[in-house]
Amino acid sequence: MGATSPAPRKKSLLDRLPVSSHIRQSVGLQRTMLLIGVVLCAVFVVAAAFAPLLAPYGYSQISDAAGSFPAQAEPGGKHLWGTTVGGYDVLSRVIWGSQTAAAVIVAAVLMSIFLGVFLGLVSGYFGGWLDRILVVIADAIYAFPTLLVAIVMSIAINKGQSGFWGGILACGFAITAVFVPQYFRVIRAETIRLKAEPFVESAQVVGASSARIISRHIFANATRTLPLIFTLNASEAILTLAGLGFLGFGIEPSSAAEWGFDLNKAMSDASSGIWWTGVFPGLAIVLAVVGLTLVGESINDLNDPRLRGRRAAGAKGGPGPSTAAAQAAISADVRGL
Amino acid sequence: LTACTGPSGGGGGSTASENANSVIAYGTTDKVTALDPAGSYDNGSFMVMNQIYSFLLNSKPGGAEPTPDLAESASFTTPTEFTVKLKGDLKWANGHVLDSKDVKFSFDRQVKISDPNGPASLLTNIESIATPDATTVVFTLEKANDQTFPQILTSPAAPIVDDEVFPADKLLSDDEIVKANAFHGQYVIDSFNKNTLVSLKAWPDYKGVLGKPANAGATIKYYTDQTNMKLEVKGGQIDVANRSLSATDIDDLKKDSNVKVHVGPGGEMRYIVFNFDTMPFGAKTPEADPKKALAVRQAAADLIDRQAISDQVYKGTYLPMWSNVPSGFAGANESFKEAYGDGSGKPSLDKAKKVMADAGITGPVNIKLQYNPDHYGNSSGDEYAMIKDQLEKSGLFTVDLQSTEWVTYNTASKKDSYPVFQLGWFPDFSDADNYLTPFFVGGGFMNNHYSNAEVETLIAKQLITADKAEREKTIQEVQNLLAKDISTLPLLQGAQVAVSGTNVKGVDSTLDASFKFRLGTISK
Amino acid sequence: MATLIDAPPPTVAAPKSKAAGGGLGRYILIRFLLIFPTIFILVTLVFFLMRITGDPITAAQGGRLPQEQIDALVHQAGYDRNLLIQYIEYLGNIATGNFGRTISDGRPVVEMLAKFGAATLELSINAVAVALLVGIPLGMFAAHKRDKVPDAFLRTFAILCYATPVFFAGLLLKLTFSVGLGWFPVAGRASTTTELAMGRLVAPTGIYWLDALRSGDLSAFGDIVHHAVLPAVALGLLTAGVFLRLVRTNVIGTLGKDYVEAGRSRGVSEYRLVTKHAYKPALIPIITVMGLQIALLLGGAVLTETTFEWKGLGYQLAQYLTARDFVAVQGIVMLLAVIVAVTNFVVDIAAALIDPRVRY
Amino acid sequence: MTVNIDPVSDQSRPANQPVLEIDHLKVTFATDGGDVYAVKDVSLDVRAGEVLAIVGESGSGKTVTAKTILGLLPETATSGGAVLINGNNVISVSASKLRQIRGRDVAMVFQEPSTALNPVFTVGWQIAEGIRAHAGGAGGKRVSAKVAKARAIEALRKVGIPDPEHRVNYYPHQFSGGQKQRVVIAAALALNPGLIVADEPTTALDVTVQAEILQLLRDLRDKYGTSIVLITHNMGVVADLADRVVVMYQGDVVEEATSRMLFAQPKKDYTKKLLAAVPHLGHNSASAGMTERAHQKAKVLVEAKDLTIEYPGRLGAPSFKAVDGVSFTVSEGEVFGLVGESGSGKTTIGRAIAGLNRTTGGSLKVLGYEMLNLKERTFKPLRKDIGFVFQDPAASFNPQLTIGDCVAEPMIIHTKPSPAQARKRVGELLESVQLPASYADRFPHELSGGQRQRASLARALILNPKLLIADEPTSALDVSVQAKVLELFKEIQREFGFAALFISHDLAVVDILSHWVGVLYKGKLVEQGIGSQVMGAPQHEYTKRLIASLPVPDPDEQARRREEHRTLLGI
Ligand SMILES: Nc1ncnc2c1ncn2[C@@H]1O[C@H](COP(=O)(O)OP(=O)(O)OP(=O)(O)O)[C@@H](O)[C@H]1O
Ligand SMILES: Nc1ncnc2c1ncn2[C@@H]1O[C@H](COP(=O)(O)OP(=O)(O)OP(=O)(O)O)[C@@H](O)[C@H]1O
Ligand SMILES: [Mg+2]
Ligand SMILES: [Mg+2]
Ligand code: NI
Repeated sequence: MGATSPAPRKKSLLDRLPVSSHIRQSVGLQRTMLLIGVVLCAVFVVAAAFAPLLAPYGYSQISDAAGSFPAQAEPGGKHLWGTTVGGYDVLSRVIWGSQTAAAVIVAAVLMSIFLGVFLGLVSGYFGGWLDRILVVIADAIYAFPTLLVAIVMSIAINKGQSGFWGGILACGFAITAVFVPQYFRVIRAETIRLKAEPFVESAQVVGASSARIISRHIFANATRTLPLIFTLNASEAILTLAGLGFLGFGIEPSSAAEWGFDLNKAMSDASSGIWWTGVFPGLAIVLAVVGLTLVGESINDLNDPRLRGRRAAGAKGGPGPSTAAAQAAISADVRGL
Repeated sequence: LTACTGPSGGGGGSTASENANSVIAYGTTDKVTALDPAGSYDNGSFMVMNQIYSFLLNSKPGGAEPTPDLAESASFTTPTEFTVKLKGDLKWANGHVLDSKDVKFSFDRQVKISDPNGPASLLTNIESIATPDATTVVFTLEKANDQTFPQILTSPAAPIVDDEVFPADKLLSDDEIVKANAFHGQYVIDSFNKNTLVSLKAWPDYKGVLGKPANAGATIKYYTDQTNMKLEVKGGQIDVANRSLSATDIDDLKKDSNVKVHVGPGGEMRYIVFNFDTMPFGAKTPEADPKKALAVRQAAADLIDRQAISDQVYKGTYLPMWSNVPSGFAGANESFKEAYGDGSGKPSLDKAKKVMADAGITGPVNIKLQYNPDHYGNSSGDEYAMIKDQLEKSGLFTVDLQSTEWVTYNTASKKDSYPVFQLGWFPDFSDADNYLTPFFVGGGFMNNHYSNAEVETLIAKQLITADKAEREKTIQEVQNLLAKDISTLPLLQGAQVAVSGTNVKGVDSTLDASFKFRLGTISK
Repeated sequence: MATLIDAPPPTVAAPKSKAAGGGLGRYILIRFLLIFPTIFILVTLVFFLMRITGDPITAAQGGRLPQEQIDALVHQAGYDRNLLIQYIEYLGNIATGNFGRTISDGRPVVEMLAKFGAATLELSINAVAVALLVGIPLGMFAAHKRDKVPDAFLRTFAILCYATPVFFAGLLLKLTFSVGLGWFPVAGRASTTTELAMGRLVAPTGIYWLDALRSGDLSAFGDIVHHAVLPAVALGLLTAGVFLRLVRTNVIGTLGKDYVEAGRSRGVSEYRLVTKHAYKPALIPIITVMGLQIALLLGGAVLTETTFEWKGLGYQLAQYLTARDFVAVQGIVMLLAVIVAVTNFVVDIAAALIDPRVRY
Repeated sequence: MTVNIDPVSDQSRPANQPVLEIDHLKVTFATDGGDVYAVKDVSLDVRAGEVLAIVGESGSGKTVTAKTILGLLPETATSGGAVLINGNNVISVSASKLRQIRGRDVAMVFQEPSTALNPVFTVGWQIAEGIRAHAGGAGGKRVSAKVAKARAIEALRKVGIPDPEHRVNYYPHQFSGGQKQRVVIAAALALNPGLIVADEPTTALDVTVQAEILQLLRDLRDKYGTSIVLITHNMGVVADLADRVVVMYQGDVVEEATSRMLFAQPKKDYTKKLLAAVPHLGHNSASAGMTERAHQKAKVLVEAKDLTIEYPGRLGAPSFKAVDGVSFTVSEGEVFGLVGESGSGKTTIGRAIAGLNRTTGGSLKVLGYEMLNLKERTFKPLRKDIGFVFQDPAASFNPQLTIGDCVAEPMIIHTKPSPAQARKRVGELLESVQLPASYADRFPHELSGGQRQRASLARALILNPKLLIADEPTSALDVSVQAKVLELFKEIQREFGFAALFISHDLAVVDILSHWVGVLYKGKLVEQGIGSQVMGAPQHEYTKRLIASLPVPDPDEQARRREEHRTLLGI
C-alpha cells in the first residue's frame, strides 16, 4: 500500500503473529496462500495502527491550509486516489477505514468470545435445562439472518450519539449478538466432546470440582480452535460492518471512516464514471477479508492433518528454493510498506 | 438486446392502435403509504392521488394558484364561511354520483379517522361542514378569513373520495379502492402492484381543471435504488425519472445527450435549528446570556457559505435559501442575505469576528451540532461536514458534529437534547404561511423555546389579510424579524428535478410551485 | 453470516446416532416440535427489541408535528400501554392467526408476507441453483486436484466470492454486464410488460418463472430468466464460495477414509472415487451446513434485493425497520424463523435419509 | 461351511513361481519433522497358496509395506526397490496399469471393517464397484449391473454370509463386526485375485469372531489356493495361520523363517524378546497353585449385589441394560480380573465403581459407600482412596499440562500440598514407576505410549489408594511394552498392596495379574473363580468358547487346540 512510511516493527510483528509456526509448517501453494494472507493482514494491521502517520489527511478533513478540497477530483496530484463528492480524500479515508474495521473487529470479536466461551463452557459442561434453553436461544438467533440482527441491534443500541466509539460499540454489539451463538455452539460442542475425554474423566475420578475441571482442563483445550474462528469471524465482522454501512446503519463519515459506508455513497458515482470513490474502499474490504480468510483457512488446513499438504519426500535439507524465495518476498513486501 | 425491458408499449400488443397517444413510463424512489387520502401524508402517496382523485380546488400546471377543480366557484361568503359550488353532473369512474355529500364525507372522515399516518392535522381550522344542496358545500371555519384555506383544499388532506365506497370511520385498503374503481381524476388505476408497478389509464370522463391528459396512460415504476432509476432513464427504459436522484447522478445526466434534466422551483427547505435553552449561552445553560447567544447565531449566519454547499454537495440541485420563506412564494424576501455575511451572499469572517467580539465572547465557542443521516437524503453527512468545516475555519467555533438515527433524533431533538440541529421541511401546500405558522406560533413544532410576540401577531395578521399586497408585506416583515432573531438558520431550498428522455415533452410545465407532479402534461 | 468452518455438530439428537431407538418417525417428530420454541424465542426477542427502538408514529410524523400531537397519536394507537400487556395481546393475536396490517403501508401482514416471501423465495431458489451448480462440481474438482494449481485457483476464487460484499459484486456485475455490455437488464424482476401480465394472473404462486411457465407465456418466461441472471449470480456466488470450500474440505476428508482406500485397492478410478465413493458420504455434513447457509442467504438477500430492485422480504424488512413498523417486522421475522427452522428441519431429515444408518 | 470350489485362478501360473516378489524395498515419507524412513530394506516373496505373516512392533513398517504392494502410498512417500506382481513392478507402472493390477491381481483386506466399508452404499454396490472397474477396459466388455450383482452375491456366498441374495442389498451397518470383515474379504475376492494382503484383519474383532475369520482365511488358501500376506502383531494369529513369517523391526526385515521354525528356534535376539513378551495363556499365571480365594479375611472394599446398570435410551427409546444382575466382591489387597468380549459391560462396571456412571439397580458398595444414590459431595472424600488407570494413556492426560501437573493433581485436590511437597512426591512416584523424575516437566506427547501409561499409574497411586481400577491399561500398547507395564503393575501391586479391579479382554493378560477372575458375557457375570482354574477348566459354555478361540503363540499347540475345539467353535 504505497510507499509512505517504513515499518520499523517488521521483525517483532512477524514474530508475534500466531501464524508464524504455521508458515514454517506449510509448503508449496499452501504456503504461498498463507503468505499472501499474512501479508494482506499485515498491511491491514499496519494501516490501522499507523493510520495517523500514513494517511495524508484526516478522515473527515475536507480542507487544508490551501483551501477546500475539490469535489470528486480524479486521482493524482494532491489526492492520490481522488476525492469524494463531499471533498474527502479517498486515500485517507481508506487508510483510516482500516482503523475503524480493526476497532470493530476487536470490540465485536472480543465481546463475543468472552460471552460465547463462557456460556459455551458452562452450558456444555453442566448440560441439563440451562443447556437446552441456551441452545434453543442460540439456535434461534443463529437462524436469523445476521445482517438483520445487526440492524435491529444497531437501532436498539445506537440510540444516542454516533461518535467514533459510540458507533464502533454499536456495530460491535450488533456483531456480537450475531457471533455469540457461533462461539457458543463451537465451544459447547467442544466442551461436550472434551467432557467425555479420559483426561477430563480422570480429573473427575480424583474428585476435582467442576470449576477446576472447566478452568484447568476444558478451557484451554476447548479454545484451541479460537484463533481460527477469530480470523474467520474477523472477516465476517468486516463484511457485516460493510453491510450495515451500506444500508445506512453504519458509522457516519464525520465520526470515522468506514469502507462500507463510503462504498454505499459511491454507488451513484460508479454509474457516473467516477470509479475511484467506490473501487478503493471496495478493494479494501475485499483484500482485508481475503487476507483474514486466507490466514484462517490456511491455519485450519494446517491444523487438520487431512488437509495439510506436505513436501514430497526426498527434498532434504530444509525448505526448498521456492519457499526461500517466498520468504524473501514477504520481507520485501513488508519492508515496502 | 434489452428491448423486452423497454417502456411497455401499453401492455402487450393490445394498444397498437393507440400509437398516437402513447403510454408514459415514470420512475420514482418515493413510496406509496396508502391510496386512501386519510391514511397517508407523504410525497409518494400524494403523487398517485393527484392522478386519480380530484380536489375542490386545484392549480393548473404552471402555477400554484388554487382554481376550481370539482368546484365551479369557491369563496368566502362570510368571514367564517367558505362556500363551494360544485359542478353539476359529476360521476365517479364507477358510475356513482359525485355530489356535496361526497365532499362533506371526505373531510369529516379525515377528521374522524385521524390516522397517525394521515394529514388530518391540516384540517384543524374546519369547525363544521354543511351541504345545503347536492352541489353546495359550506365550510364553517374557526379562524375567520383564513387565507390559506383555499390552499388547504388542494393539499393531501383534501382529495374527494367516494362515500359509497370508503367507510366513514376506517381506512380502505388499496386493493379495495382499485377494485371499486373509486376514482375521479385524469386517470384510473388499471393495475396496482404497490411500490412496484402501477399502471394508469386515462379516464375519458374527467372534467376537472387539469383537462385531458396528453397521453393514453402511464406506468409508475418504483425503485429502491436511485442508481437503478438513473441507469434506466439513461437507457430509455423509463421516460421520466423524478424524485430522487443524487446530485452526482443529476450532474452526470446533465452531460448525457440522451436525456434532458428539468429543473423547477422547489418548496423543500433545509435549515438549522437553534434550541434557545441549550445552545451556547442559552437560557438553561450555566453561562446563560441572550446577547451572547444571539451573537453566536449571528456569527454562524455570517460564516455559512450556502453557495459552496449548493455547488459542491448538491451540484445545484439545492439552492441557497436566504429567508425562512423560500423564494418563489408570494412574499418571500432575502432577509438573511442582506443581514449577514458580506451582504451579497458571501460569508464574512470579519463580520462574524466583530459580532463575537462585540458580545464579549473570547476564544472559540463549542457547538454541538447534530444532524440526521437517513431522513433528508444521504448527502446530509457531506452537507454538515462542510458546515462544520466552514464554522471551524473561522477559528471562532469548534464543532462537535454528531449524527443520530431518525426516530431517536426526532424524539431527542424535541426534548432539548440537541443544542443545534438539522431539520428539513416539505410544504403541505403552496403558501408562505406553511413556512411560518407551524414553526413560530405557540412554540412551533420544533420546540426550540423561541417565542416572539411580535412575530406571532404578524403571522396571525397575514393569515387573515385578504389583500394580497398587504399580506405579502406583512410576510416580509415577519421574515425580517425572524432573520434578526435567527430561531432557525435557513440554508438550502430544494429544486424539483426531473430527468426525461429527449423525446419527452411537457415535463417542465408540471414542475411548478404547486409541487404536484402531473403525469397528464407529459407526452412523447 | 455462517462461518466457513466445518459444520457445527448438530445440537439436537444427532441423526447418526446408532442408538436412536425410536426410529426416524420419532426423530422427525421431535425435530419438528423444536421448530416452535425457536420461533417463539425469535418473536419474543424481536417484539421487545422493536419496542425499545421507538414507535412508528414518530418515524412517520416526527419532522412535522409538535410532540404533544405525536404523543396523542401514540396514545390513540395504544403504543404507550404496558409492554407486557401489549405482548400478551400480540401473542393472543398470533395464536388466533390474526397478524394484523402493517402500520406504515397498511397491507395485511399475511398478504405482504406471501407477496414478498415469494419474491425472496424465487431469488433464493435461483441463487441456490447457481451456488450448487458452481460450488459442488468445482468443489469436487478442487478436492480432486488438491494442492495443485487448479485447486489454488479455485480456492482463491471461492475466497473472493465470499470476500466481495454482495452489493459491491452486484455493482460490478451491473456496470459490466448491463451498462457496459448491455447483456442483461439493470434491475428488477421483470420488464414492465411482464410485470403487468404477472399482475393479471389469477391465483399466482408469486414465483414469476413458475407462473410464466404455468400460464404458458414463453416470452414472459424468457424475460424473467433474463432478469434473474445477475441477481442470482451475485447472491449465488457468495454462497457458491462457501459451498465450494465445504465440498472440497469434506470430499478431501472422506477421500482419506479407509473405504475410499478400499475402493482404490479394488482398482476404482480416481474420478469415480471422488464423484461417488467420497462424495456421497461427504454429502451429509455438506447438507447440514447448506441448511445453515439459508440464513446467510436471506441475510445476503437484503443487500441483493436492494441492489437489484428485487422487491422481496429482505429489502422490505430493512424498510419496515426504518419505519419502526413493528407489526410488519414481527411478521417478517416470524416467517423467516419458520423458513429457517423448516429448512433446517428438512435438511436434517434429508441428511438422515441419505445416511442409511438412520433409515432403519 | 460349504463352499463351491472355483477353478483356482484364471491366471494359472507355475506353482513354484512367487506371486509377489519384493526386492530391496525402501519407503521414505516427508513429514513436518523431516523425512521418516518407514521401510529401509525389505525383501520377501510370497508363493502361490502360501500365507506369509509379517510381524513386528508398532511402527516397524508393516502397513507401509502392505500398502506398497497395492501402490497405495500417499503422495508424500517416495519408494525405491521393486515390488513385482505377475511381472509388473508396482512402483514404476503407470497409474492406469496400476489400477488394473489392483483388485485383479492383488486385493486388500483392512483392519477395521467398519471403516473400510462405505456407510452410504450397499455392500453389493461396493463389491460390484471393483468388478465394474475391471470390466470395459483393455478390450473387455462392460459388465451389466445384473451380472455384477450376481458376482457380488457369489463372493458373499464364498465368505459364508448367509442368504447372500438378500443381504447383498444391505448397508454395512446392518452387519455384525465379523460379518463386515467377511464382506470386506468378499470384496477382495470378487475378482479372484491371486494374492490378498490382509493388514491386521482380526485386530478389531473379538477373539471368538477372530477365530471365525482366521478359519475363513485358511479356507481361502486351502480351497482356492489364494496367497495371503497376513500382517499382524498378534503372535497367536501367526501361529494359527501363517506358513512363513517375516519379522520386521524399524523398517528392516530381521528374520525370516517358517512359522514352526520361528516359534521353536528364534534366531535373532529381537525375535526372541518379542516372543518372550507374548502372554501365553496358562503360563505365568498369578494364581498358579492357588486353591482358594486369597485375601478373604481382609476388609471387603467393593461389594456388588445384583448390580444392574442401564443406559437411558435416546429420545424415549427403551433403556439398555449394560450390566445385568452382577454380584462380586473385591477385598483389600486382592486383584480381581474382569474379562469379557467387547460390549460385555466391563468398562461400565469399572466406571460405576469410580462413580463415573450411575448404577440403576441392585447394590454397589464402594469403600462402604452405597453408589446407588451417589452424591458427588459426599463421595468426594472417598475418591482419594480410589485410583483409576485409563485404557488410552495418550487421551487420559491433558495435553496442555505437564506430566508433573497431571500426576500431582489428585494430591492438590485432596491434600493441598505446597508446590515443593507436590514436586517431591511426584518425583518419588515417577521413580517408583521407573520413570526419571525429570519427566515431570515434560508434556504428555513427549513420552512414549508405555511411558505415558506408567505416568498414568503414578497418578493413580499418588495418594496411596486402597483400590485401583485399571480399564484395559495395556491394550493400546505393543506386546513388548505391554509386558513391561504388566511386570511393573505386578511389582507395584505387591509393593503398595492396593486392591485392584483389572479389566481386560485378553484372558492371558488377566491371568498374569489376577488372583480371582470374573467372566462377563452380555452384562452377566457367567463365571468367576481362581484365575488358573477358570482358564484351565472353564465351566461355563461361554468361557469354554472364549478360551478355545484364543490362539496361543505356538503353531503346534495351536493346531492341536484348533482340532480339539473344532466343534466348540463351530468351524
Ligand atoms: N503417511 C505417512 N506419513 C509419514 N509417516 C508415515 C506415514 N505412514 C506411516 N508412516 C511412518 O512409517 C513408519 C511405519 O509405519 P507403519 O504404519 O508401516 O507401521 P506398522 O508396522 O503398520 O505399525 P502398527 O502395528 O502400529 O500398525 C512409522 O514410523 C510411521 O510413523
Ligand atoms: N454412554 C452409553 N450410552 C449407551 N450405551 C452405552 C454407553 N456406554 C456403553 N454402552 C453400551 O453398554 C454396553 C457395555 O459397554 P462397555 O463399555 O461396558 O463394554 P466393554 O465390556 O468395556 O467393551 P470393550 O471391550 O469394547 O471396551 C455396550 O453394549 C455399549 O454399547
Ligand atoms: Mg499398521
Ligand atoms: Mg471397555
Ligand atoms: Ni503353552
